[in-house]
Amino acid sequence: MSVDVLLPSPVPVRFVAEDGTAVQPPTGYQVPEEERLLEAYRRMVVGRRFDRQATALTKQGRLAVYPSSRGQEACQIAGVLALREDDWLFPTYRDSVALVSRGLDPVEVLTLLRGGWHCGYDPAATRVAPQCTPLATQTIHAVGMADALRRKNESGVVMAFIGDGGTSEGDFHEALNYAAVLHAPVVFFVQNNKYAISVPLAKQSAAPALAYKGIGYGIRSEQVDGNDLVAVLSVLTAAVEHARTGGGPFLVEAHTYRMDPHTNADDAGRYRDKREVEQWEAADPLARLETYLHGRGVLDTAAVESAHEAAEEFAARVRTEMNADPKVDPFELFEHVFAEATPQLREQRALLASELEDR
Amino acid sequence: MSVDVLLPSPVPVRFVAEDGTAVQPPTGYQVPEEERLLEAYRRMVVGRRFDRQATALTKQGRLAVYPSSRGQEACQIAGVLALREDDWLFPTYRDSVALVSRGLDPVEVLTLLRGGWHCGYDPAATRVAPQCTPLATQTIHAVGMADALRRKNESGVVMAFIGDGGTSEGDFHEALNYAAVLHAPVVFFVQNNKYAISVPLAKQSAAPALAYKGIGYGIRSEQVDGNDLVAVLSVLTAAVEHARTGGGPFLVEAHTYRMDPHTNADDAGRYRDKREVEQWEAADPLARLETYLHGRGVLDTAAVESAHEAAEEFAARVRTEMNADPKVDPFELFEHVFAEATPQLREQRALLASELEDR
Amino acid sequence: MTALSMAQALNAALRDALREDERVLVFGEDVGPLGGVFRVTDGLTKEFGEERCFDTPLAEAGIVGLAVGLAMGGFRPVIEMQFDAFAYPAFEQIASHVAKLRNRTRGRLSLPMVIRIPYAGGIGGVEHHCDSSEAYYVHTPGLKVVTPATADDAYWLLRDAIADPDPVIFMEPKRLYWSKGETSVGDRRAAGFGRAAVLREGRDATLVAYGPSVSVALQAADTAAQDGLALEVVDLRTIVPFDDSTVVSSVRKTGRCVVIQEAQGFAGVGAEIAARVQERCFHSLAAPVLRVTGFDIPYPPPILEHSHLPDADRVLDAVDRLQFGDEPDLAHLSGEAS
Amino acid sequence: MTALSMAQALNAALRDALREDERVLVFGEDVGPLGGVFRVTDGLTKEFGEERCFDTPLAEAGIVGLAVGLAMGGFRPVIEMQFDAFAYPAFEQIASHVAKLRNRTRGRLSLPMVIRIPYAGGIGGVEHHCDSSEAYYVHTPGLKVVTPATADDAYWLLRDAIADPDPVIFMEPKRLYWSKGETSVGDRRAAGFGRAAVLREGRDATLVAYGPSVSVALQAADTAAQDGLALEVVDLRTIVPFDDSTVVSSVRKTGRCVVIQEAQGFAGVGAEIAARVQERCFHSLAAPVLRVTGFDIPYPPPILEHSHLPDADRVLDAVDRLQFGDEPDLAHLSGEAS
Ligand SMILES: Cc1ncc(C[n+]2csc(CCOP(=O)(O)OP(=O)(O)O)c2C)c(N)n1
Ligand SMILES: Cc1ncc(C[n+]2csc(CCOP(=O)(O)OP(=O)(O)O)c2C)c(N)n1
Ligand SMILES: [Mg+2]
Ligand SMILES: [Mg+2]
Repeated sequence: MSVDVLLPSPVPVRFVAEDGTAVQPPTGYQVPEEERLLEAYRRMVVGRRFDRQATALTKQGRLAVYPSSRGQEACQIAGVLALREDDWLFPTYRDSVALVSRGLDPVEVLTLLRGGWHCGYDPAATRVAPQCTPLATQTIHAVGMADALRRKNESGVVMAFIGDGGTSEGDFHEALNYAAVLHAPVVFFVQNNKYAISVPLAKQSAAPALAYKGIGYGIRSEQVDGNDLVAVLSVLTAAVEHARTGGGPFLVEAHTYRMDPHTNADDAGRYRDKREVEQWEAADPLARLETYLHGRGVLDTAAVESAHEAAEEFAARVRTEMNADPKVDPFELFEHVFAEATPQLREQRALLASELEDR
Repeated sequence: MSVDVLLPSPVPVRFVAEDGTAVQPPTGYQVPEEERLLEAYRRMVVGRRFDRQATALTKQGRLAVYPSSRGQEACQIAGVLALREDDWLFPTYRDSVALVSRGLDPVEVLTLLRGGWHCGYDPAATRVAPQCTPLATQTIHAVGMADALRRKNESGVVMAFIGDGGTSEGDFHEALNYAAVLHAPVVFFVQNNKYAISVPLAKQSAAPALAYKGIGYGIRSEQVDGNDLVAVLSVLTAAVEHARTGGGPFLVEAHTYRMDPHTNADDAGRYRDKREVEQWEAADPLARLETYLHGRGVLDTAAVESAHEAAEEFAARVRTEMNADPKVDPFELFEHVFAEATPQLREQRALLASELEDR
Repeated sequence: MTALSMAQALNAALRDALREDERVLVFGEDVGPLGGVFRVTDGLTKEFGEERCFDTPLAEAGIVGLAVGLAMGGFRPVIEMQFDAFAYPAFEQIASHVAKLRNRTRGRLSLPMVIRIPYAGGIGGVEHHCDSSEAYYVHTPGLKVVTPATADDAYWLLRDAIADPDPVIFMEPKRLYWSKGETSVGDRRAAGFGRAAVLREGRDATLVAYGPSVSVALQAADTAAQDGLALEVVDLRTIVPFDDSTVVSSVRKTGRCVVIQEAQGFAGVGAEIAARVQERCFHSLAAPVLRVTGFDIPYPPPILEHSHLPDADRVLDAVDRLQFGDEPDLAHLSGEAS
Repeated sequence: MTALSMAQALNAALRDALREDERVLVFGEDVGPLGGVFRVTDGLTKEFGEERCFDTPLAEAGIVGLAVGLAMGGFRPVIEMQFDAFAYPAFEQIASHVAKLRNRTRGRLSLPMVIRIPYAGGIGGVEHHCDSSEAYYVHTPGLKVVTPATADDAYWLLRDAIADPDPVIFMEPKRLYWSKGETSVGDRRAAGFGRAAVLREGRDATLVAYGPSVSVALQAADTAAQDGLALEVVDLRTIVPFDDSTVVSSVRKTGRCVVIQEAQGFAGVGAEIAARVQERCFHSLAAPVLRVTGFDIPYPPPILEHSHLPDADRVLDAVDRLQFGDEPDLAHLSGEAS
């Protein structure tokens, strides 16, 4: 295997500069079709609005906790747009925007963070694994699923999302290696948002870029400007195509930034400078795409407005539906431990029943 | 950090061809001084003899199990010669030859494999960590020790040995990353002997070479012909120097071959071809060094003979000393669990005492 | 009925499962051409090909995580951890995923998978090769935990485990791999999944054991019989689910109970059994439920393992303390710690 | 005496240890400038610099393994696992190295290190943030396992743990982080390491609890007092080593015992306590030792946690079953499983 083909571009792939103007396009990647870019734009607008709504719901006590992806919308949306319906997605807790963009019910997506149940949607029906909290563990599952699809001669591929911090876990290493050895149709998508809670990238890794991890497994790799939707979508589309056509796994690192604190409960002032955040405002992925599409004359004011209307509608629906108190039957505690409750669990269920009767 | 400086040589570094003739020396590395090469030769002869003796002891029931390093002597000896006395070594179960070459008492080294105690030598006094069985776990300890040396302003460095199979474990990944982020004075030395028990390298990794893992952590890396003592010693010496002078960690992969089965209990015929083994006979590190030194006119028959005599003497001593039955007081069971036995352990000790009295 | 060693019985179970259900996959370290370090997977790659039985890279979290993904994708992985202590790197995958996926997804996903773990000592193995790790798994809700003591149970419990809709930790007492026993392949004699077995009846006291300790219990019962004591021996077979009814009816009958477990005692399975038995049989008990276990020490080197392992003598010492006479004998507890 | 929250008391203990012993190092995920997600390490990097208190890359086996190496090298690491379930990736390092290094080397190496683990539930946390994982550690020989229930104990047990020559798993009941209590910093009132504390005296029955369950026990005792029942409450403080003498003398006095544990019950610490108590107090017991525990289920979502967690009512229900009347009441065990 040639070494060069495995190395990422020495600088992140970029199609659009921060000011929304096109740059010299990188070789080997296609600009996505306009219709896809417009669709991405609409989804980014809705996604950002949803994210803001979710953060607001934490203040109203309707969500226990919410990890925002504000600033990472290019990654969230491109990740979803690069996939087909029969592909699988393995997301983390931070990827709720991606999930609603894939069409999952927002209340079902927020069920975990609202405390209603650990996973509110149907992973089998949606082909979206439960949002994963134990960092990097999902990347191995993604390899297993990819191998399952291959075994069943299905043409689906798998995309596993992971953060910069998560790449430090041993499980990520094992996943990359298994993927390479099994030649599994899986794309690892690292959203390098520069922080793992409070820990900045410089304390996380001394690598020239995280994408340079690929070659150590024999995996094709790329790094991309994660706030340039055009670039992320282009590279992820190529990576998915590579995996789908039997090329094996692919590792993509997107350089982006977490604009909000880790979650609503976090106090980012303790570990990062306001100015750093302000600088990243200038790299905002949504504004950038909007200017770019305006500049290419494919986005008009009406389209912008209608996107925002759709977003408001969506947010209103989320607000209303999240306003109802979730209800769960306490006996469900015992129902999903095993396919059939053990005698011990039946006994414990009876104990709870007698407690509930007494009170 | 420049990317190129992190990548290993595209082909393994080599000074001496299989037939013992010198090849065009690679740039950036020095031929070690003749006296060191002669010392290496003598140690390889003794090491190989010790290894053969240990395997023989398994047949006589004097050792429970022995993992031979026959064929890997260039690695075993160069690893030790590259270190100073105040450096630390973190070996695996396969590195007994390295340990006796460092001057550890052979019976103490074999205590683990003879079943006498888990570690027979004094790690603090010898600066050799217990031979490690849980694969790759020792590589993180090595990083911690390297960081400890740095904190104490000691000039020692740490070398961690690991096999090709062990590189697949998550702990290896975490160790490399921690070493790079902490800029720890540690050298990771991968003896790629092509097998992890029965699993060949091709099923272990799809990387162009394991040394390509370094760049993904920002670690300088090199690959070397592991059966060319001159090359291994030269590269390891440079790596150790790099770590000692504040350059941070270094990853070295040596391509070698495990000539014997995994251990005496293994049946290598089940998974590899005799012809493969025979081919590697031609690459024998000891014969190669001998021819090379002969060719350079620095090794004469007397020196060869005296090396073999020393080896025979050493083997005889090992035989004799291993012929005595090891004795361990059963109450030692309770002595090293904690610094001071808990009440529970004292109670259990009393139970054992009464059992031993009764019988 | 054929006389098979436990390793052969397990091999037969894997073979039959692979034959009958194409969703079954076998993988792990060295399970392919080598046939596993204990030869439990001997010949499977040859018969079923690399697609069905294969070697993985050397990473246990990887093996378990891969199995999770494959099971989510409709397969039935039967994976091997090479030795007890080498399953620890997979502990997060087991505790946070294998055990919980059904629960997390309200039953929309399930993980019909088996994790085979050779465990416990008695074979002169060096450190990290002899841990009795069953308590870690039985304490983790969502896992079923099984351990056979006979070749026949090995075959049928493994078939049951593979057919089970939930993840099963299948603990194989490695020192029994080479023990031969009649095996009812094709014509089931073994008890059902979740049932304990009364291997020997007796009226004077009940010995509860599982896995490697069952033969110790039987040996103790043999010896006691010579002294006129009739000990009943219960083999748990499955620890989760636990067969309370078999254990409880035995102890209610005998009024005395000794629990035997090779693992270090503190908070082990034996503690659970003792706690359950006294909860459920208190008024039938003539003496406390006693435990005979390994010591609370790291597994010792081979030269000392016989001092550590519970043997029939240690069991009989406990039986002696079951107050068959008039006076409660608590001498063994009179130390400083009580 | 100052009123400190438990988090503040722990912070003070770390600060004082860092001041007094320069070998002490504090590290883990987010323990630096952020001060830890529970602020237990607040201000330490500022006061002692990055060399003494620092953030590591995100890898728990790495954190523990690094600590092992540093402790071998003469330091005294005090490390934080961010949450209970996020210590599982380090399980191999803990079970195969931390617990065993002294033993493996016949005492030539030792590992004076502390692993702090915020654990258990009751704070409305989402999955993987509320596990009660103490049983995994107490069952692993070579580890001491400690859990405070008061701010004062938090301070002193942590000081003791850091000074201990052996590795200590320091389990912090996260729901108590914000509970204030008098703390005798500088003027020790807390009991010694390895001693349980009788927090409330009573003659009718003994409640044995630890960590997050101690306040549940005290609450139950309060309520029972109104019904004229005097319950004695024992707080274990250290699970390993276990203070048999305090527990045994209490139960020998009261003749009845309920063990309370938040963790899932099966093979938990409560099983060990019940087993020990009946072994040692059999002839003093008027009723079986009963256990009040969480159910054998994965920790539930916040909306259901109150149904899962043992509360004073569940404890009092158990006390009711301690056969203060004449008839043994085994109704709770009459289900199909007994
Ligand atoms: C195994 C494990 N360790 C620790 C945590 C606690 N934790 C949750 S999120 C987080 C930071 C993750 O950072 P990154 O991977 O960069 O993802 P991001 O949150 O930035 O999207 C940590 C430490 C966890 N969830 N899992
Ligand atoms: C964590 C762990 N898993 C499995 C094993 C069992 N095991 C012992 S040696 C070995 C192969 C190791 O191969 P490699 O790292 O290449 O070293 P080599 O034996 O070839 O020197 C295996 C799987 C182990 N010791 N530790
Ligand atoms: Mg991040
Ligand atoms: Mg190898």
